[in-house]
Amino acid sequence: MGNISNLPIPFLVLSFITILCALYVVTSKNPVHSVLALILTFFSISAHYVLLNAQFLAIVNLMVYAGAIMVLFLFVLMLLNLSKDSEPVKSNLWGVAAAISAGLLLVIITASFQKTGIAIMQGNAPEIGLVKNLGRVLMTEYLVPFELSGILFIAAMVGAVLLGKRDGATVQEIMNLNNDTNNA
Amino acid sequence: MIGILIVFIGAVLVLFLGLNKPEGGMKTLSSLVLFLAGVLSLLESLSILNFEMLSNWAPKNMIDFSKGDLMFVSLLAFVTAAIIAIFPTVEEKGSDRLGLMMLSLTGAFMMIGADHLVMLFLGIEVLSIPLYVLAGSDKHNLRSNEAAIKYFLMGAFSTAIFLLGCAFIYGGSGSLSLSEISLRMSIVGHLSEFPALIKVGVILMSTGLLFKVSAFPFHFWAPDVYEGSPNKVTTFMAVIVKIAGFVAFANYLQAFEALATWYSKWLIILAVCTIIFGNIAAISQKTVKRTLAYSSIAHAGYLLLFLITPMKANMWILFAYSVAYALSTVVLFYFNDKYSTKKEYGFGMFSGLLKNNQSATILMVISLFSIAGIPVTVGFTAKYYLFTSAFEVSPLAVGIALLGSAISIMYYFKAFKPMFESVETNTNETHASKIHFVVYLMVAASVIFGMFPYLFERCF
Amino acid sequence: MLNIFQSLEISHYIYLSCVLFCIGLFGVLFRRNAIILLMCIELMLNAVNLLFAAFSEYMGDKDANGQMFVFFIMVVAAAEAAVGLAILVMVYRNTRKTDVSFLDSLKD
Amino acid sequence: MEIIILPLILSLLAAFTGSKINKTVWGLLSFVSLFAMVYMKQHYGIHNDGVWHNTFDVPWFSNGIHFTLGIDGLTGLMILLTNLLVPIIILSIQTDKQKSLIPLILFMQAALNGVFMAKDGLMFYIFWELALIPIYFICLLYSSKDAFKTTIKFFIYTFVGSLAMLASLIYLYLKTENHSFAYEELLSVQLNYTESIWVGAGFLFAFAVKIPIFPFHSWQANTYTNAPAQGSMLLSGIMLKMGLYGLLRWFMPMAGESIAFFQPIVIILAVIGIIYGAVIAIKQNDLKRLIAFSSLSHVGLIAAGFMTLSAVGIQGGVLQMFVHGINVVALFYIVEIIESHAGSRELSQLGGLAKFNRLFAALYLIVVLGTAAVPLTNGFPGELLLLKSVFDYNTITGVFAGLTIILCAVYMLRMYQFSMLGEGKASLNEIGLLKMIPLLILVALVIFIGVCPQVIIDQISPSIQKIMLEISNSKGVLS
Amino acid sequence: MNSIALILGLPLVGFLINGIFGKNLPKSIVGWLGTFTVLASFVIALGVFNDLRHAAIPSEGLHLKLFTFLNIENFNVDFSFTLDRLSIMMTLIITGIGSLIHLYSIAYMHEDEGFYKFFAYLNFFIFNMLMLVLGANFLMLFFGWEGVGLCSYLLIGFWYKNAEYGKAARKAFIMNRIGDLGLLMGLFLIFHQYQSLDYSIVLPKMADGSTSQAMLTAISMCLFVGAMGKSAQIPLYTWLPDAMAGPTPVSALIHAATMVTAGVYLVVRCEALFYLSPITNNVIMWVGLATSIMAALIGLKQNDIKKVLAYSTVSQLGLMFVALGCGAYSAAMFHLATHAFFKALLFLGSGSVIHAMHHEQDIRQMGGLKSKMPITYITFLIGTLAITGFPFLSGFFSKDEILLAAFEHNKIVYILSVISATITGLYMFRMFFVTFHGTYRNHHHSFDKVHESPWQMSLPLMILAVLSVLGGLLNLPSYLGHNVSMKLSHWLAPILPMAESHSELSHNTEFMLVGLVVLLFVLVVLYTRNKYVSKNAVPEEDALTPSTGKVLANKFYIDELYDMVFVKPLELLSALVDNVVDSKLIGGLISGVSTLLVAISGLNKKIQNGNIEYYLTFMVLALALFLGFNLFF
Repeated sequence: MGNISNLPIPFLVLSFITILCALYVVTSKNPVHSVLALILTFFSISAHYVLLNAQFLAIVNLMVYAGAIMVLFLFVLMLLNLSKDSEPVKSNLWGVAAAISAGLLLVIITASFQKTGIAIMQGNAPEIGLVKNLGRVLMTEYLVPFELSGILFIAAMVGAVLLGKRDGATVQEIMNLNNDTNNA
Repeated sequence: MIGILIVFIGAVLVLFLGLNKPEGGMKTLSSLVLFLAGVLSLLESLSILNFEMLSNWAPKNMIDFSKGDLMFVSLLAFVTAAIIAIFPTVEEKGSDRLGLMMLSLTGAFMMIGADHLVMLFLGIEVLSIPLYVLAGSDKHNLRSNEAAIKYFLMGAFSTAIFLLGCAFIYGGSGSLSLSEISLRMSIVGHLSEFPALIKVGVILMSTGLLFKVSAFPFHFWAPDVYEGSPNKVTTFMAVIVKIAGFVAFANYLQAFEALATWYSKWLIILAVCTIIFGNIAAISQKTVKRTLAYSSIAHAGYLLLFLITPMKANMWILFAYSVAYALSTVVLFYFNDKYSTKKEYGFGMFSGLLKNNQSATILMVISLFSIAGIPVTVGFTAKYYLFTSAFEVSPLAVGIALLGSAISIMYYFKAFKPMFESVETNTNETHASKIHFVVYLMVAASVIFGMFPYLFERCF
Repeated sequence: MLNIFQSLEISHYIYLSCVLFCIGLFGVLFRRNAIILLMCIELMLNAVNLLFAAFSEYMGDKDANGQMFVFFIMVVAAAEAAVGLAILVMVYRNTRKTDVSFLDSLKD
Repeated sequence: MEIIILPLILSLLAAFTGSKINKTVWGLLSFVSLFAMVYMKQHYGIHNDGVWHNTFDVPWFSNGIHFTLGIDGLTGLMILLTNLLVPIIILSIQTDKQKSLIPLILFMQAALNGVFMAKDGLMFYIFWELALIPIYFICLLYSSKDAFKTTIKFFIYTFVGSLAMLASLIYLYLKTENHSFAYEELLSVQLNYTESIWVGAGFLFAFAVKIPIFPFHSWQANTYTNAPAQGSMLLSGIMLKMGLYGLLRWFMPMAGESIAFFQPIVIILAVIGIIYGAVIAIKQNDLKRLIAFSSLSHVGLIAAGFMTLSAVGIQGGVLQMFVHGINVVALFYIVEIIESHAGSRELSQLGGLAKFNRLFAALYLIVVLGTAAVPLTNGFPGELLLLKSVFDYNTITGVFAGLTIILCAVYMLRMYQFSMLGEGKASLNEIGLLKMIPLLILVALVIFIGVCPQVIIDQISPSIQKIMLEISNSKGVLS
Repeated sequence: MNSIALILGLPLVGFLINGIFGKNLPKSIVGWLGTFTVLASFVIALGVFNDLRHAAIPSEGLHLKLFTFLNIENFNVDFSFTLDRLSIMMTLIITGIGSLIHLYSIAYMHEDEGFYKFFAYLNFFIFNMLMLVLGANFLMLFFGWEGVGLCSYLLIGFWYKNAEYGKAARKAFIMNRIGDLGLLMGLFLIFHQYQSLDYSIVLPKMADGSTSQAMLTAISMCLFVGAMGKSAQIPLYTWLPDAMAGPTPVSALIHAATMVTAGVYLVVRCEALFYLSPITNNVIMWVGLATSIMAALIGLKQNDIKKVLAYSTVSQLGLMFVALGCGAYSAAMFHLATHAFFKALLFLGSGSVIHAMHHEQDIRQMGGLKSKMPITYITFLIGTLAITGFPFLSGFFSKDEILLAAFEHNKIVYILSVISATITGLYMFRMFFVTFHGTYRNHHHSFDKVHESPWQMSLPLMILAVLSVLGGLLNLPSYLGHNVSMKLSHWLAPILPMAESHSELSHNTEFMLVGLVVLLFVLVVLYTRNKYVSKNAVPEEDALTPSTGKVLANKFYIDELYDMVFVKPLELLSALVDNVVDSKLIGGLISGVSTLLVAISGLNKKIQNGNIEYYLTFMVLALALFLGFNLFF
């Protein structure tokens, strides 16, 4: 591991913000706060992308994640009226267990790289992350996945429709319907 | 490629044509489309037909179906056709379920043909996302809902882990193409020289795949999701996901052949654990579906043994095992679906079957023999090939696998008790009903493949 | 663009991503609200995305593969989120709950 | 091949038309395979040279795995036993209700013929398993209440055994030069001591369960008791012989050096089994259970005789295999008649049956005497040879094994007395002469073999010598 | 036709015809067929006897090889027979007495429903007995040995409806089998040592002194165990008294005249072997002596007419074994022959009584029968006198010879033997007087109904009486003159090369000893006559017997002892092994595995609890473990 003090300030600041926001996402009691924190996280990650010469990704990240997906989340939260602290707090034991599990994994993964030599990032050509270049790659080398991701969207769409379709059954009816199977 | 194309077009057709019709109306069309896809892939794999245009259009670096892969494609197409054909449809309008199943199948094809991590990832997702939906497609059944959300959350979680693995591999090898990786790895040569990134990546990616094939200790979703999902979906999941997962797993591990001695070490341990766990856990299950779920976990264990053998030359063994597993599992799930009622979904559902329906009894007996690996069914043949090839690598693991298949008798044969019981009641209407002819064909196939096993070797 | 890479090692990004990933993972384990779980998974995916972008930079030499992969991950994440939320809404409609710890009727 | 195909065809025919045709017809039809066997013997010209002649050979699984059938004196005797007993077993079916056993029995016949004729390791295993399937269903179909538990125990137990054998076979297979399961190829494998112990243990376990050798017998008694009589006959009359045959044909030549390691173990266990079975049999009330334990005792002696590795022991053992098949089938046949005509097979419910049918009583007595190895009945020569071999191997084991002649007399005579003699509570319905014919055939064999055992010895002795040569080649232990 | 084949074959033919078709044949044909086949054998045997007398080499006999029984490597046994001086003697006794008893049975068994069966069994017995004595190797001997045991079993249990008889039959068979096991082990040892079982090969090798003493002792002990079983010696004698359950002719033929003497035959046949093993000889002598005295003592208090005779048989057999132990083989054979005569006579006589008394066997229920049954009375008297050693009757000479041999060998043995012989007189006369003298005591059947037996029964009695009187001529003691004496000894001498020609005693000593015996005899007669005729004493009811007598009456409680020491523990063991070891231990182990598996399987419930959080945590932990394991180890 390199010396932290040698690190460029922007990286450190961005990383700090990212991690802080991420932690808030995880720990916030209010789901809406979590969403907002997550959006902030995405912003900071986008900033990382810019640092990493991935300008297109930075934009897409903002649009797709922070824009579309997070709005979807917010929308659902509002729709289901979950904006308040409805979630019962888990016992500390769970928190400890989860922290241990995650921490263990983190430690092990990072420890695995102890042997990896210190490699200075080579730096990419700045233009690689521009939409022009990426588009070319996407339409040549990555044509097949690009086309096939269409299938994914059709599937996701049909699926969402299938599940979202209303068919007039009330909660009570569903409860009744399920009672006999549950008891059996 | 032709398989993906036809199935996709078929799915779109089915979705649009069946928009306002009951699902049953599209049943024949979809199974015919799948059958066609299967036949064409088979012909292509046997070099009788050639779809050069298609393969020229798609850059080879992404997706590349070898002859063997095409066999798997046709197998999965046939099996899905059979599943759609023999299982009853829901009464609702719209053929979304059929369409989703077919779309999911294209994902399986992508996984099989994937030669690039992006493709592999995309395949897994195309396979999984419709399945998340399908698992919950019995919308008013809370169990189905629960299955969907469990499957989705755990699936997404495992995808994240899989992706982390991809990233590490990319970082370690500098490439995303499997053949490229394989090439670079073979140049580096010595095991210790590989960056730790690759090993971690391989493990993390394997975790994602092990999750898909429900190997111990990443199997937790399987029993619950299998139980909660509608029977048809469960069958599809148990067969297609597992086979596609293993083919993808095998293809992907082949790229890391240079690490073979390393990864076979832990694969053996995993395989043994999975076999022991799957078989033992299945013993105490009360419902047929859960028993079959654990049985499919156990089968994942046997198949993991395949991964420690020299895979490239042995893909036909995987194929043989897939055929055996698919044939018997589909038939058994079919009977479970046919005879289970709201009140009785344990083994008691077969009670008095012999008296009411002899042919069903015989079909079930043969399928159970096949899945338990008793000669002369294809189940035995496949197990024999698999164990023999794995024996050279690890006799001990094979020994445990053999013991595992002995334990498996304990739960497979549970069905015989009610079946052969003499019951006082008169004819059971459900039992007496006719059995779909495809089931006969499948059982016949499992006997024929069992008697003439060299067909497998010849086809590859 | 910047010369900051003179002193930046790839390992820093690896650590950063791993930390982010594990934070997400911790969230998945710790939280019970299905929506938050989903968000945590998105966080994990973003960690991976960041790692890919970093590797892409690290590889240098006009290698866009990493960035392409990020692109596809985003595509998939969007689809996944759509389906996931649909499932969630369906479950909520049936049970009025999004708390996963109550969904335990399927068990041995 | 003929005698595998023929019963299979008959089995299918019986499965489809069974309900329309009288069981006796099937019984008579199944004699066809006996004729086929005789024909085959003529056709392939068995010259008593001890060579295991190929009669059929096509590639099967792959080039190394052939579908090879062969016949020599030993195999000949075993398939003679099979094809002789199966018709009798079919004829022993008492009621039309049990007719659906016929296809299963015929299927079993095919599988058993296959086991005895298989010259390819994998084929042997496959037929071995195939023989297990019909008997499993026979036991399940018409049996008493807790049949499922006992049959599944039986099935799993023997299945585990056969899997052990499969492991050994695969090990040998992988060691052959060009990956082949052919008998000769497997024989030619050279193993080191540790390997040979493992391989031998795999084989031995399979056979020990099937035979069964003490303490692997715990499936036996309950299975016999629960199974319908036909099942018990098949199990004890022929299936046990599979284990013994395997011991002789597969285990002993293939075990290589380790045979010296296994020899005392098996002999001691077998001798314990002899006394153990006999002691338990003394107080049994259920006729079938009694026969089961007596069977344990008798086959233990055969196993011990085999493992002495002496010509006398092995030939006596093979003779006794044949003889035991006849005797035990006759005994079960008698039990079946008693059960169906007197209404019980509990000794406490029986007695005094002799006065109802003198002929039956006489035949029963002869069979009892045959089992108790009275001279001039078939039990004697084999037992004499076996005891001699065990005695020569070690005096103490010999004496203990010899106790069988006392104990066997104790329980067999007790069985006869309590069922047939005395004043008795039970009565015996009229037994048709037709039902006596199979018993008459068996009794004729009991006496014939008792007087002229050499006829059979002459048949088997060249092949036994060959096998002994193979055993000694494989390890050079044989004196 | 070879005469051996005829001798053997005729009874077999009789057995087969009677056994298979007997049911449908009239009784007369069945009976006469059975009788004539044996009689014909006897006549042929006489012819062979004549030939043998003039044979050039006295030790040689006729041979017959039918076929190879077994031939494996060096284990080669033929189905072959030999007829030499020893076996012809046995053959004559068997067929001669056998035919008389067949004749007797025609009348005795006339009323029985199993008439044909009886004759079939008898013929079969004769066949087996002949096989025993004619066999040319030990295995043939063993065949006959087991065969006669089987016939004995069948005939004891002849009245199969009586469960007690069945039990007695089984007891006989199993006791015999115990002996047979010894014999079989002896056979194995013989084969092990000599690589053959043929007499012609084995016996000379035994005699040539090349065998180690230990081996000889082992073999001879094994063979003696066989002889103990068959000839009812301690400890295997208890079956013989029980064997009286069979019809009386059977007792006469099998359990007095022929089968039980097989043990004697065996020892004589292997004379070389036994002669060279002094340890065994001693054992034989003492066992025989003990048996003789013990049986005689028990006989004193028996009230069943046949039981008395049975114990007397055991006692006499004991005496024969004393002779064998002393090396006086020809004396034993001599006593065997005379015993066959008078014991058959006695049994048949008792049968006649029983027949007359409507199957009443208790002597306390008899008395005063002499007037009603004169022939029976006289012949029975002759028999009694013969067995008790009335001077110049057969028993006198044969017993005397044994006593002389014992005297020569060991004085204590001699004294004990004399005591045994004296007790014989006591119980025989007791029985005789109680049965035939005094007053009739039966209340169930009137005295008038008692009648003399038909001629088929009395003729054999008379013939046997004559034989009992003249039997002594076979082997008169040497002091009666060289020309007439020791015929049997000379006859057997070529067969018995090792046995010494005795008579080193001076004639004076012999006279003195004979005199002693005669004196004792007279005393016995006087005592019993006084007690049972003059005082008209009747043996007490069982309950009133004084304690010492009770021990005797209850046969020293040996049966109970055996029951307690062998039968009960065996049954207990059987139950224990069945219920505990087999079902709990071994069966439990196997089912324990499955129970264990199910239990382990149930543990999965804890993990697979339906809660996704647990699943995820487990997965992450597993992954961590997995990674850690791979990277650090």
